[in-house]
Amino acid sequence: MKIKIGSSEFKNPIFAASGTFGYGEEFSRIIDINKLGAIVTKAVTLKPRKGNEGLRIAETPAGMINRIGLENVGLDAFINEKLKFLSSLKTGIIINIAGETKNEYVALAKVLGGLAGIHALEVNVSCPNVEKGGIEFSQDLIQFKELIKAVRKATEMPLIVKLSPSAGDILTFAKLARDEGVDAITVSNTFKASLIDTKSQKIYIQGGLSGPAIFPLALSNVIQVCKNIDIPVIASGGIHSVDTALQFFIAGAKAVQIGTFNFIQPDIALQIIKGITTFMREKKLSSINQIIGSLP
Amino acid sequence: MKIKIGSSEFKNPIFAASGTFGYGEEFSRIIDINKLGAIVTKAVTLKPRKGNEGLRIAETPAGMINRIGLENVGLDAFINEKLKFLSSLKTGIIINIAGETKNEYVALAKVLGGLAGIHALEVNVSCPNVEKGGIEFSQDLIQFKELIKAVRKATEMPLIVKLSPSAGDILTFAKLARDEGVDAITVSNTFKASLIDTKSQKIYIQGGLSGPAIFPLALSNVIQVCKNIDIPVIASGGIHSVDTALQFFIAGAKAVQIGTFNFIQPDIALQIIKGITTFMREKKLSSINQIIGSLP
Amino acid sequence: MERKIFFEKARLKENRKIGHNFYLLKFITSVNPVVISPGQFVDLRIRDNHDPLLRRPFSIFNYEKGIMSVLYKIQGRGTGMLSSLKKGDMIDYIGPLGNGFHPFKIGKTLSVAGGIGMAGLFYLQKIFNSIPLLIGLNEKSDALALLDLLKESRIQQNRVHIAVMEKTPEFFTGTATDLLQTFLKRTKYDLILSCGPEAMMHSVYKIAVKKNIATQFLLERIMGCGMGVCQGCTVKVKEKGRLNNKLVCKDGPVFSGEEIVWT
Amino acid sequence: MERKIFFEKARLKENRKIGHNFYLLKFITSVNPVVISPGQFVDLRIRDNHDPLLRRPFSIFNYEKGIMSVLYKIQGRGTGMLSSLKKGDMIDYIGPLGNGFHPFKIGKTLSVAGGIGMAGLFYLQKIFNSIPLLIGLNEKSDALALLDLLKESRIQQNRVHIAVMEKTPEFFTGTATDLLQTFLKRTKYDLILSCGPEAMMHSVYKIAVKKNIATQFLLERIMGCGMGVCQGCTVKVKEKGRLNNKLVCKDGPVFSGEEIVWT
Ligand SMILES: Cc1cc2nc3c(=O)[nH]c(=O)nc-3n(C[C@H](O)[C@H](O)[C@H](O)COP(=O)(O)OP(=O)(O)OC[C@H]3O[C@@H](n4cnc5c(N)ncnc54)[C@H](O)[C@@H]3O)c2cc1C
Ligand SMILES: Cc1cc2nc3c(=O)[nH]c(=O)nc-3n(C[C@H](O)[C@H](O)[C@H](O)COP(=O)(O)OP(=O)(O)OC[C@H]3O[C@@H](n4cnc5c(N)ncnc54)[C@H](O)[C@@H]3O)c2cc1C
Ligand SMILES: Cc1cc2nc3c(=O)[nH]c(=O)nc-3n(C[C@H](O)[C@H](O)[C@H](O)COP(=O)(O)O)c2cc1C
Ligand SMILES: Cc1cc2nc3c(=O)[nH]c(=O)nc-3n(C[C@H](O)[C@H](O)[C@H](O)COP(=O)(O)O)c2cc1C
Ligand code: FES
Ligand code: FES
Repeated sequence: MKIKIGSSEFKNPIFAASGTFGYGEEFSRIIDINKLGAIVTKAVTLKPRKGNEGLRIAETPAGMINRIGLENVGLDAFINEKLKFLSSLKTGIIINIAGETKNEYVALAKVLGGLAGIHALEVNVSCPNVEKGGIEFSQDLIQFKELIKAVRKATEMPLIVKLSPSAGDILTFAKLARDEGVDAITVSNTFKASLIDTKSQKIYIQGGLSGPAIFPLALSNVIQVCKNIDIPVIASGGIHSVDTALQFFIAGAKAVQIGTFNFIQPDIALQIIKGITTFMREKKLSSINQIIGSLP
Repeated sequence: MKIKIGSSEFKNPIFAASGTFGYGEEFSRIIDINKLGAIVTKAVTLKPRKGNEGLRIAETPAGMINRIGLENVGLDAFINEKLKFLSSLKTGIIINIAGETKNEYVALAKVLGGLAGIHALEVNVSCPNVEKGGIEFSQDLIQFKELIKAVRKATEMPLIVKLSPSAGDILTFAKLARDEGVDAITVSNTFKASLIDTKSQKIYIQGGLSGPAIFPLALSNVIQVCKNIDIPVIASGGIHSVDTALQFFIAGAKAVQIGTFNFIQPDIALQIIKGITTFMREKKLSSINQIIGSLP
Repeated sequence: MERKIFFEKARLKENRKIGHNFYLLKFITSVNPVVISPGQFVDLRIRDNHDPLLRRPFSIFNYEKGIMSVLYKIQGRGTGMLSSLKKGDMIDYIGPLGNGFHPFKIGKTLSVAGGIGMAGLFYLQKIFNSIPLLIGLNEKSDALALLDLLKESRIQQNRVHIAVMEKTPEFFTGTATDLLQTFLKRTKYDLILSCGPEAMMHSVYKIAVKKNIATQFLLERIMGCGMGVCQGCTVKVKEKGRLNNKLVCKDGPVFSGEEIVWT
Repeated sequence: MERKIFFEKARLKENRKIGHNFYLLKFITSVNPVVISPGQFVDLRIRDNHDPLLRRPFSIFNYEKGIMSVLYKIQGRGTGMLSSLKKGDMIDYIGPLGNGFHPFKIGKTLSVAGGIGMAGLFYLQKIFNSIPLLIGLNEKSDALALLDLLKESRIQQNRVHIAVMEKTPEFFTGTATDLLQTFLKRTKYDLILSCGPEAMMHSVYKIAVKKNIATQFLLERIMGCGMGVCQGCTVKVKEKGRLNNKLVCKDGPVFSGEEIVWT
């Protein structure tokens, strides 16, 4: 089930999504995380971040909204405290990076792109650009393009760009990223969502929707992007079973990321790896590539 | 609970959404549909339409996908067979119109806009424009603007434009519609969604996602549009309880449309009317306008 | 005049396994038996949560003294959840829905059911108990369970003929259509009523066409609303030489073999 | 060394109503009692469907001979669904999670629970049964049910003191904090352990601060993962003079009164 993204090889295409697997330590107490193809870390920022105040998660029908606000220990502590455990694993390590300015991303890419034990960087563009009045990098074609160009220049490490599905035509952003020479695209991050507390008549939460509810939306985007783009697409959004992971592969995804459902069923990734092996055996397929993009 | 849209008054702001209530006859056997503020009919097209071949609906986590394909009896039969029953009701009647070309919409607006017993037209722009290679009217700012301008010219009847949430920045489309002088905007139609059948490795269904799953996404759009637009907004998407309807009103919606949940709980609209009355009594409010847009 | 459709929460009287593969659910209903026509169905909301979201349709299997029952098989999550309900739990139903079997003369009529398809023909059998009912089942255990069920439901056993795929001395060995063939050799029939897997119904249709026998089939489709508004449950039919859509929930679920476009 | 976290499907031994407001759920567990520390919790996946989606955390109420139990109150849809599970059904749990109460000397320690908050203090009581446990309840019926529960759970009754809001001759009338005040008048304590509604815990804290008594509180937050990865369950704490976030699930659920930023 090996796959390649840029120059990095992963033993299988079942990844854990950023922000839903920490840095692997917690899950390693419950499942054998070495079986995963890769772990995408919680977003790392240049400086430590405390994240958002107040309520951070809420449940919705078959989904959840989060507004964690990129709480993390920051680059230095990440390297000193977290990377050691990660590099001891027998799984691919992808570092999700986030910043408030283009230069922060570049700095992160320069440092992390030079470290051993890391197999790819995933650029999280769903962050407000403080230099541009707080518009998310993912929302503006020009600042998006500049960001990707700069990060691409900063490192030769395999580079993945994680798109936002709430930014209009996702394909346009995908093509821009491809044109800047990134190695893969993750489709996609969470969907913009809100809840109002009717008691206080105030916002209860505003953040990103994830979980089974969004699967058919994410799949629609993955189908569209895979049909029109020739670089690897990594699918993320609502995976909750072997069948939903398979749908992404058939649509053309070269790898899938499991997010929210890790919380619900911590061994879901292992189940999916097993399930796909069974599927391949039943269909008499020798390579996962015979599934990927098999949609007519 | 009276509200006004353009020159039409509705006795309450709880409407049944297009395509989920037929022309009212079936539901009238189960509930007192005269209690509703309005019924939005299934889309009416100029000619009768047979709709899509093959599977038309599928279930998803807390949602459903449909690709009915605008099956309906067509304008003439609608007027001869359906309108009589509708006009006998003591509820507002809103006709959802759809076409394949701008001229079809204009023709529909001219005829229906001149009939008694109709209180508003709702323009469904989520239809492919056959004159423009099948791009949906909802996907292209220019053809969208032309369409709305032409329909607005064709009738003085209160005009509602129902936006698509899958067309990028919904606010841009909302502003365009407002600038053309429409009386209200419905936010929004279903979200583009797909499922793949992993057995045959083919598309299982591609269509629009509706139901509870999309509520937090629709609410996010309604909040954004209401904050930036001064004409009435009608909310549609995932209502499944008194609380979710209230959230839309607090966000600023002047009316709400209940869609998929009519299938699940046929008296949901009546429950919501009752629930809002109770809410107003408990909060000692005399008018629904004290709730609408109360979000700080 | 249109008949009343009920929409209420009903209390379960019981929900038990019948043999190895079927379940019988009984609930207390306000439905008046006068409004039920055999072949109609009820649309169940299994639980109050939103996943699975849609209601699930089931034929009215029986009605007796204020108790309605449905016979079902576990197919997926909805029926799985249904099987976990217990006596005393509440279930929300809409029905009776659809039109049931079209009017017919009892004289030379025969019913054929495949597996759980028998659920759609039982109530008919109860009312017109002189019609031979042929039922095809997979296992002997199903057949034995069915015999008990007939007794419990007060249905004349001597008109019910069972075919079992599994070889047993007690029952006809083979499919429902095999059994049908033996019946058609012996007697002339004017009409066959049938419910079961689509492939089996198609076979029944082909057999009937050859012998010039009229047919009525109870079709199943995934349903959004169950009452004719969502247009989700279409079946392609031939009408006056043209192809048209009909709704299984509202125009059916029973259709004549000639109008169905078999695929 | 980190202790093992179990993740398994467990069979329900029972799930029954306790008095008018509480439910007791018992399931068969592979958890070895050695790994459970009082104050830890389990995260339950109530059913296999996706609405409600998230797991629900519950304190480990008791452990005896391979049977773990949780005591709960119906708050919303998750706990409502939980109450409909029956003996023999399966439930999927992760646990024990969190750290439980911090090490302390038993000598001059007191526990105070408000309502269902007692669920977080029972197992502690069972192990260290010499600690006085004060429990505030709303109704007399709750108190009577609790007495039965103590017996069943083999907890020394004479160390448990019940305050009931409803006026009754048998029990102290008032809140848990009212009862606490009378205890503090009579005896000097070094440490108070507490679990209950946040407002009640805040009162306990204010009382303790005045008397210079250390405190530990078992906090509740809506949880995404229950094991320290989603960062959804933060509590603001004072640490070395600075404000910081801690995770209720991983760093807690027990925090000292001083570190909590009360709001
Ligand atoms: C008019 C009518 C009467 C019916 N009567 C009975 C009956 O008396 N007893 C009985 O056991 N079943 C009956 N069915 C079928 C029953 O509705 C489905 O088995 C049930 O909805 C499956 O739900 P699920 O969640 O368990 O399956 P899912 O998990 O939704 O799906 C499992 C499989 O069942 C198929 N399926 C799902 N919904 C339907 C449906 N509405 N119709 C047909 N296939 C479906 C799916 O395509 C899939 O292959 C009837 C269906 C109709 C339309
Ligand atoms: C460490 C810990 C231990 C707990 N131990 C117990 C226990 O032993 N017994 C018990 O009855 N309850 C306990 N709880 C609370 C229990 O988790 C919630 O009551 C339950 O999750 C509510 O689920 P629901 O679906 O019924 O409510 P929902 O419908 O989700 O919500 C109903 C109400 O409960 C609140 N709520 C929801 N989830 C939580 C949560 N995780 N924590 C606090 N409030 C919540 C909501 O804000 C809302 O006001 C504990 C919580 C934590 C964090
Ligand atoms: C609690 C939480 C935290 C997340 N944090 C990040 C993050 O730091 N960086 C990022 O790119 N995506 C983040 N995501 C998005 C997920 O990686 C994933 O793309 C998204 O949740 C959709 O997949 P899912 O439906 O499988 O969860 C987060 C998601 C959740 C639920
Ligand atoms: C079966 C079905 C048919 C629909 N047909 C139409 C239609 O003809 N015209 C239209 O504007 N919207 C149509 N819609 C969209 C609904 O009116 C509604 O906007 C959408 O379903 C979101 O609301 P909900 O989540 O409450 O269902 C249809 C929706 C469904 C589920
Ligand atoms: S199920 Fe909706 S029309 Fe038949
Ligand atoms: S619940 Fe996820 S970190 Fe605590």
